[in-house]
Amino acid sequence: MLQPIPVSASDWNHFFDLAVTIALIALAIVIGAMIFFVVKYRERKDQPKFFPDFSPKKSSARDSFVFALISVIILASLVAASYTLAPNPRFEPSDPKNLVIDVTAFQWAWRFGYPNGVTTLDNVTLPGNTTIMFNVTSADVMHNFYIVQFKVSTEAIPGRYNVFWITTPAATGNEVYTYDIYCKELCGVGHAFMDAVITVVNPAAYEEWLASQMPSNSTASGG
Amino acid sequence: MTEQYEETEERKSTYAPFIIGAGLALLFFGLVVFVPLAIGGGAVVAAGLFMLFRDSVEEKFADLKETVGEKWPVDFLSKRKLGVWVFLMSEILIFGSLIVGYIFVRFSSGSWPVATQVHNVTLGMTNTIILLTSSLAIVFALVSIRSGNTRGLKIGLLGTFALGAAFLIIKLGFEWPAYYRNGFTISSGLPGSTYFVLTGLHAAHVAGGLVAVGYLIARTYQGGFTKDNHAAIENIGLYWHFVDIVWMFLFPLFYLI
Amino acid sequence: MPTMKFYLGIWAGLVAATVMEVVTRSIPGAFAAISVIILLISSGKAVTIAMYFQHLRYENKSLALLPIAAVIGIIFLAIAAWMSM
Amino acid sequence: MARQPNALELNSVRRMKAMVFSIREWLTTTHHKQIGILYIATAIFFMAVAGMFGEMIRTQLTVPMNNFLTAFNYEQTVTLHGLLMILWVLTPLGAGIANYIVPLQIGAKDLAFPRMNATSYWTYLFSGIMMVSTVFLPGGGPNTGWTLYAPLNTIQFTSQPGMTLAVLALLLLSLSITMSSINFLTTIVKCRASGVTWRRLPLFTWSIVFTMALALFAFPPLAAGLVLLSSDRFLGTVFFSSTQGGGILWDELFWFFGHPEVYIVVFPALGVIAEVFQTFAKKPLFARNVFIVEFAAVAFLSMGVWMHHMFTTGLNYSLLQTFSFTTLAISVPFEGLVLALVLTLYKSHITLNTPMLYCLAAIFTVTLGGITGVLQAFPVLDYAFNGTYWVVGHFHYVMAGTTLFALLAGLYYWWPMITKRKYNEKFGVIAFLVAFVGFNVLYFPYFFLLAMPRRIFTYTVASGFASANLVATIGAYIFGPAAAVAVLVLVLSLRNPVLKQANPWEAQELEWTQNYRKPPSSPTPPSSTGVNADPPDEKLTGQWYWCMTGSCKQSKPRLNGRKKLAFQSKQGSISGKSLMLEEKGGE
Repeated sequence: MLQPIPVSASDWNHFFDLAVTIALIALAIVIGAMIFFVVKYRERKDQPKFFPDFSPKKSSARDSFVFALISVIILASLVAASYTLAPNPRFEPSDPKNLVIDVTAFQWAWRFGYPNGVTTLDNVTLPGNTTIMFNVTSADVMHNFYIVQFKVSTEAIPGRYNVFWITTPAATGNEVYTYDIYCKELCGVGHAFMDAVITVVNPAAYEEWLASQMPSNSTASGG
Repeated sequence: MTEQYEETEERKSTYAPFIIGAGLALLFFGLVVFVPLAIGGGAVVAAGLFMLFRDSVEEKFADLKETVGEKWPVDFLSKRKLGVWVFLMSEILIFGSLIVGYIFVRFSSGSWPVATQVHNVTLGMTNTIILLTSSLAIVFALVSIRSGNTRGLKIGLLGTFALGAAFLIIKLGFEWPAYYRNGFTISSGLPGSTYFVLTGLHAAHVAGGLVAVGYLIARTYQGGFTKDNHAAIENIGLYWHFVDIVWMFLFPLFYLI
Repeated sequence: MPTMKFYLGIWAGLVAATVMEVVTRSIPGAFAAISVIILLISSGKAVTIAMYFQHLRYENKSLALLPIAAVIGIIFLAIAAWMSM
Repeated sequence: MARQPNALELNSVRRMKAMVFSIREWLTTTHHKQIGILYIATAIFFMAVAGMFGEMIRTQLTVPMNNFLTAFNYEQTVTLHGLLMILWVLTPLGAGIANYIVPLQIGAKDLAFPRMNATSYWTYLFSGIMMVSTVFLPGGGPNTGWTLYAPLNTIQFTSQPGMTLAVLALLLLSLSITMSSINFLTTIVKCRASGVTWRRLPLFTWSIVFTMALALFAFPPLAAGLVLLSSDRFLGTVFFSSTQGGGILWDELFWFFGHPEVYIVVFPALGVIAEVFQTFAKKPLFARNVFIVEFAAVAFLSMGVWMHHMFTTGLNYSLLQTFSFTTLAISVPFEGLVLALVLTLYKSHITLNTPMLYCLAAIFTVTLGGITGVLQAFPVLDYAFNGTYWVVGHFHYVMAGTTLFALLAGLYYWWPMITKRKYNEKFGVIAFLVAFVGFNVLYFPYFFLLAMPRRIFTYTVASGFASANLVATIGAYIFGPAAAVAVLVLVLSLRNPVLKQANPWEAQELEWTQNYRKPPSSPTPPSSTGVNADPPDEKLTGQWYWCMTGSCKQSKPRLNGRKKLAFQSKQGSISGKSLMLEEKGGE
């Protein structure tokens, strides 16, 4: 099933494409020039032996100054342009109406706490078309909470709460979207399989799901 | 031609670096695996250091004769003194990082005990003054030997040693046991951890300085220093003053603030 | 090199500064402000020791760049640590 | 016509043979050349060990759900591969070459503190042995990744003694490298021969100046962190197990070391490339002064970028922006360095032999690795890259590619000086080509593994990581043996006959020509500033001239003003020029 690309990921993709294009052009220029020079100026067998001339040349000082100036101007303007173009990494919404999910990482699973006290393990169900705030911390060692398809991540650090926002894609009908969560920070032997799943459903289905979780989990509280 | 360059040059060899390296490895290995091994390692390191000291007393490794070369921008500095300063730079970075770490954890912590209630300010101030005086003593030693006064040199160095030892005795013998009796220990939380690790590392530097001053005293009694040949006193003095400077920051950070 | 008398004066000043620090502590007032004053006195003591006991003042000026560079590095670290709190 | 070796040289060869087989000689030496050789040999030994760990990692990741290694053993392998390669292979390999070459390039008899140099070496060797031996301790070695993040590094989570030993080994290594940096800086400042002014300082020595200055700044904070960590593990302090800033404290101290460390590894490589390009393109480096200034700029800026490793730790936004900016800013002078190197080839006469090929490959890898690194400077992109195989690909291009290739180039380039023997050019080129192809097959697929987290010991079929990993493993099986062959080509050359020329490359640099101005036999009294500056001999070739090109004009001697041709050639020595003339005459 084709899933919609989340807002954060589409921002990310656009900027990534732009940056990679610039990078590839720069790479092509530098490496192309190098290969051209090597091919053109390589010493051939039939040539007479070359004796290098290391004596000072008048033009050299001017050359290096011009080189420094031009390279700095070009590179610095590239850098400045891309710096201003880069989107805000937090994706912090102007709309304060958030669903806040507490995420607690521990060796080697994720616990998700909903505002009403429901907790789930390695599986988080979210309503569509909503801005979600993740409040990430860890109960033991450092982990890294990475939502693969959203291209956002944050470290889960004991004693520290890191937040970020995502906006779930619109889900109005019966469609169900799933996204992967990986741990990106080595956290012990279970690191490789410390993953979780985000399920996005339509808001009504979400409420229904949340209600179904209530009775059985009423004693558990979010970490 | 490079061969020939070697031919003309006297080769100097010593086992001391190998022994020190092996001893340190043995010491660390022993600390982790089997503690008696660490004691043996410490002994090996001490033997290596002793070899170094003996070589120095015999001036076996006196500087290669320096040819006239380019030395800008530090034309008038001997290379040993420059080396000491570069070493002190790395020491500033170690203690600086630790102090930054201390300030960081202190601000990150919700609560921190009031310094004057935990620490003994009187002993701290006494120790500060003792260290300042020991700095003065080693300066006195240097001033004396510059005018060829060997007696002043001996008094200065012995005074430095005595004051440094007094600092350690007050700290390790009186201050720390009192803290432990009050329940303020190295593992009692971040206030204790930072205090004991930082001042402990500083005390280790003082102890290292005492070893170095002991070497100076030994060499003095062998008549190793003269009016024109006393660079070692100045260089070790630089280190001693540095240890003093570190305490100038540790004292207020722990005892007063 | 200055005389012993001069060094004695420096030493007396340093001891006086130490006593002053301890006295400053007992002044009632804002904790932060007093802490800053105490640290400034300490920095002054450290600079004095470096200048006179380590006779940086009488050395090649370039030599002072070494400790200054190290202190700048530490200030970098301190600022960044402060901001990442 | 080639010159016959004279009796003195033959004698010294014999002496060298006797020396090579004397264990006592090697254990007690304080001579910079022997210590340099020891460093190089030891670094290559650790490279073999860490390379084997690397091959094990790739073998484990070949197919999904492989069980060649257990999760714990895999993590241990990853950690030791990283720590050994960065700290016990690449850093000391640069330092080893520097040990041999720098005193020759500045005309010093030895390093400033020969015994300290020997102590640096022995502590390095023993710390490496300690690090490798952690594997054999009960409970295994460190399994935290080379970054040793807190609080995984505390005794609560890694209780094995091997982890503690690894921390102490790192502490010993920081001691060793700090001693080296003190030694090299003092040597280069104080022990230059007459005439080797800062402006004429050879480029490799310049690179070592910046390397060692950075090491001096970088290793003490690491040592401070390690002191805290070992007191946590031994004495029960709570620095890193505390939830009050423990993890961030380690991050700060580690990356304050960790980022400059990257440049500590890369700078000697750039210095080698500059030297090799000058010799085999037969042209002075383009914009030499600008090159050095850019070097200094990179060194300075590299102290202020470390937090880009911490973009995902929840820093506040202004800090993210600041460090994003400094990281982008450092790419400007760094690309300037690469451009200057490339432009050196313009209108040159390039001899394409093994060292030159390695250097060209290193330029390629540093450009690709650098550019992929620049992308990570943007926090928004880094949120996805951080901790994935994209990052792994990036830093292997910089570390494994650039540094390893360039330092191998350095070994090939200076091999005839160190051993008096020429390696087999054909095998050298073949090994290079295979290694270069294998390298790219190994690391280029990593850029397609954008979603694969680092340091996972295996992955599922569903993840879609399988094909790229398979290709990478094939590359690893090509690259590893090829790199081993590249070293073997050098080692086997020891059986070749002794070279008759002292300067087979006709290089112009001081370590080959040894054209230092020797002090006059009756030294002229030093003038008021204490500098005895004789002007360079006009008749000399090489370094003496072209160093002064660029923005600085032929410098007037600072003192006497009037030129005095006081050069005294050493008996039996051959300058690069006289060698060239001899050969010219022979044609």
